[in-house]
Amino acid sequence: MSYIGNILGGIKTLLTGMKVTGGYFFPSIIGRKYIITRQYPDEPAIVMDRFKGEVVMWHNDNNEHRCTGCQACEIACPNGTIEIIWDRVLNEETGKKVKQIDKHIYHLGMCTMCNLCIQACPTNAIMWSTNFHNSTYDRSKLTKVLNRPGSKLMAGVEE
Amino acid sequence: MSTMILTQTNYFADLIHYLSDGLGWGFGGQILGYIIIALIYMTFFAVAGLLLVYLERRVAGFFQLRLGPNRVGPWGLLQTIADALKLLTKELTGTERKENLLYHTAYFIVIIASLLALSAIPFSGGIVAFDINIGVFFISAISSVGVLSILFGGWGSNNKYSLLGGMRSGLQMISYELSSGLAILTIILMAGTLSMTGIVEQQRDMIFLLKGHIPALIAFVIFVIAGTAESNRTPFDLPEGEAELGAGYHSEYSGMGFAWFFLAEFINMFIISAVAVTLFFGGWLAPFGITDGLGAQWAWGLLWFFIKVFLMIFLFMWFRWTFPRLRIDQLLTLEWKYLLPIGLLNIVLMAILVYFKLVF
Amino acid sequence: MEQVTLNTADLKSQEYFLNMGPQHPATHGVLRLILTMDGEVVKNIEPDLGYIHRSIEKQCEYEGYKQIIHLTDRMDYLSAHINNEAVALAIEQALEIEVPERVKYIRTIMGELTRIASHLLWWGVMGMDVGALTTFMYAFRDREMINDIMEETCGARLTMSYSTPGGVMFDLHPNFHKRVKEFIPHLRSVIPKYHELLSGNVIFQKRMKGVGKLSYEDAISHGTSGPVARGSGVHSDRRIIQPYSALDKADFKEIIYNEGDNLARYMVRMDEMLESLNIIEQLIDNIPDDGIQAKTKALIKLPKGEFLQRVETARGDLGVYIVSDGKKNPYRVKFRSPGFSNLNALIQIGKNHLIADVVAIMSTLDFVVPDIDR
Amino acid sequence: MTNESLQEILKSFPDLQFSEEASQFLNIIVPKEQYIDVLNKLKDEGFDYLFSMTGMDWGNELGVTLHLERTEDRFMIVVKTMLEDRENPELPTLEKIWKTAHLHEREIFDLFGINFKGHSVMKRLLLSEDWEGYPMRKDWMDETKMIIR
Repeated sequence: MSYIGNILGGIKTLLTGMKVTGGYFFPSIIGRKYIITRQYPDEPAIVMDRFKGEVVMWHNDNNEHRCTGCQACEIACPNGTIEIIWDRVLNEETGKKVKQIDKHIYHLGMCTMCNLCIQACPTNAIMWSTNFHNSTYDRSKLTKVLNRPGSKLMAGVEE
Repeated sequence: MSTMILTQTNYFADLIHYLSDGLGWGFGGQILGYIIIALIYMTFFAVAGLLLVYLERRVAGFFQLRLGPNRVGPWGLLQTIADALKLLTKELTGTERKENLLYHTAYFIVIIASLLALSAIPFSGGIVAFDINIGVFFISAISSVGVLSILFGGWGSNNKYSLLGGMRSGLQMISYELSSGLAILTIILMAGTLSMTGIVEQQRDMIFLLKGHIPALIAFVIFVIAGTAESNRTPFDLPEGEAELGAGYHSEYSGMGFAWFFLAEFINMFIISAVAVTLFFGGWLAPFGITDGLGAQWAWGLLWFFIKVFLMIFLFMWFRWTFPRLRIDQLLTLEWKYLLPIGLLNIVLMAILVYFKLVF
Repeated sequence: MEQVTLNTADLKSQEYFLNMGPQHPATHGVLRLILTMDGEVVKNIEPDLGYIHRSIEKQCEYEGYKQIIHLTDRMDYLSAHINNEAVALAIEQALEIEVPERVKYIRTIMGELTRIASHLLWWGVMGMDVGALTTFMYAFRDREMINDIMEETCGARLTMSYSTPGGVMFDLHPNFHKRVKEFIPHLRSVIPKYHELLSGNVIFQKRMKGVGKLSYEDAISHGTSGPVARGSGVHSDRRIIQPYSALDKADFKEIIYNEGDNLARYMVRMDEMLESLNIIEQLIDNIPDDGIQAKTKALIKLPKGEFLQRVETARGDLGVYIVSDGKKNPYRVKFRSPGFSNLNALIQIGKNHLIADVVAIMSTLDFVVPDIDR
Repeated sequence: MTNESLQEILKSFPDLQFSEEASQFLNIIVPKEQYIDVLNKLKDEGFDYLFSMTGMDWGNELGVTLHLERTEDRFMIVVKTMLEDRENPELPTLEKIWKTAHLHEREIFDLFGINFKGHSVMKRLLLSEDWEGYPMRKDWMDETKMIIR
């Protein structure tokens, strides 16, 4: 008798399984109830505001940034993603030579989004952007210069 | 059981008759007729194959909370055509030390076997290319030829995964051919004929599934299980066994070589469903005869036939997207310890019922 | 006429090698197994690793202590947060820092969420490995909710780098409580469905029951840990033995099954998900508010000595062993990864099984290949 | 079990050095001649769980650090052994005592070049067969493969 019991029990479990998939299928095909697909280019992607997409440098309307060139981010970075090319420039008002960044180079291709550079930055010059459209056909395009051409240090950041 | 004399028209036969005798083209006309019918079937093969692939992906999508292909064409209908074009233009790669003859004949065999089996299926009253009086027998014989292609492909690829897949397939076919044969025989006992058209005509008052009491029901269950196994679909997709064997017997095929296997797999599923519909659900006949009085009976027949086949196919798809795969020894246990004894018992039961005229 | 008889002794059967991986759907990554096969039966298994070996231990010798953490994300990427936590705890233990209570709660909740996410992914892939393809999407739907929670607070979905020595990177997002409270009842409602779909299925039961037996003694001798060891009846949950972070504030039980087969390991993980929900449920409302960062120096130097921190990741017992010589870089870091020892068990229990069973066993051992290779 | 009771048990091995300095656990430094005997003894004392096996390069010596645990009471000790011979370091295998040593020893052989005598498959595990040198040693240097800032 257990022979027939086995068969019937087995068929019952199979039908239970089919009930679960069917329970998802029919509401999905009729009312699209359980569909979880987001059709990405048509519907916008949901990106959380803290999403670590890439490091950017904040600039104000006068093309000024807050980076003093202290290199804290460069030291904090575990894998050499950030390179800062800097120079000492004579400040005409005070007459002192002041460190000024020439290029803040960011290798996005090497970045692991560990947040250490942003944590290390004393002047909040760099921050995360939620941009995730980063794919390119050429790796060299992933090397970015964060400070805009001709940008200057914002006044009052040094203090 | 009374034997029914088939008086129905056969549109394909009429066509050949018209071309050879009606137009007076003689033998040439006959050949032309054959070519036209062959072209119709090949077009059907391609279209149905592509449509089924689309349907499978779409249904799978909804089972898995996705949408499935919906970008190319309206509702993504042209997706599989785009895929087929891609496969056509793909480079044919394969292993270097393959067994050339076997490797390349494999996919021809699979197409030929499916096309031959397709030819004996009555799509509607009078729409059957090859209406022979041993139709069921012919289909079950031809569809087991298809396994040769899998064996050839598995062996010829010179790949261990392909070989394992091919051998599994051989094992599976040989085993489950028995059960599906027994299930078919059970129905043949009721119908008293091997002709597909004859079997359908027998079900005019009531479909066999309901007519044959419990034995027919059991035969149906056995046939569905064996049919799933024969069309190599989950839970019996061991020859492909994605997680185990990569792609199984068609690992080493690319481009169209792969596409033929892929299409034939879906056509085989169609054939199994069509046979199931013919044997158990009354083929092209309208349920309870609701469209009997209307005109253009052949068109209504086609409609009902395809609706029923679609429902069967949907059942197979439902299986596929629900069940896990069996192991090779469990596959054999299921066949030899469960399906075969039950099938044998069932056929005896049916014979008794038929002998004492207990089926109505 | 000559009588031709077939003597079976003359038929030669030959063992052959089957190269499973590095590119194979069942190895979940780039694990390569060299199988000695007799027909479909696996006679011997020899793992060949290193396809994703990045020498994280060597890299750590050249990194500062804060910088190690982001490397551990990339080991067992499915329990990334727990790995981060392990390193952070090891450093805190060495520096003898007392971290704020809030940090402990956050770490524990995040860790349990990570564990659930990992187990969900495992469940989906488990189904795929035995041929039930739909499980994958169902599991991913639920896992997505956790990923969203992670993204919202940590800024990344998988490689969070959320813990730092002495605290966590960011405070919890205001939506965090809401989302977690939505997630808990959702998962509680779908897990019975999962059991109906897969666990109860007769085919699945037949595939799992009695396959891949790992005895109690072997489980210990092979150094297995986590759900693999608990499936063989070994009490090995570090969360119970040595509660770290806020785990001592929660009341939960260790899931133990004694059968030691595939089904036992499967059930351990399924039950563990519910148990993790229990932990989260107990902690989520009681998160104290006392800051997210203990005071640490910008450049961390560990005192001379050796420090071992063991935590329970989704895969088992992760040991972070730091040898310091007092400089800003560690002298030696060893990650004792659970997957590495669990792989050792596969060599034994996979033998004399069919190839399909080996795939199922690998699935229940739940390998993450970067965790094995490091 | 306590550190003292364990030291009592291991009295029969007079060459062992015990220390609890700068570590959470009792450290036992074993001369390599007694390595296998001491570990056999420890296994008999109930240390059935080989938690981890770490290859070490102490600058002059190579070594192996074992973390052993008793599943019974979760008591953990650290066993260390030093090998002066950097050219041809050899140790007996622990495969027979703890099965988990199988892979751990292969890893150590691969990265530190310590040869475990009697091991069933003493081949490279992670690196390719034709790799030269042992990269986890402190003196291993590769200009092209390592960038040190």
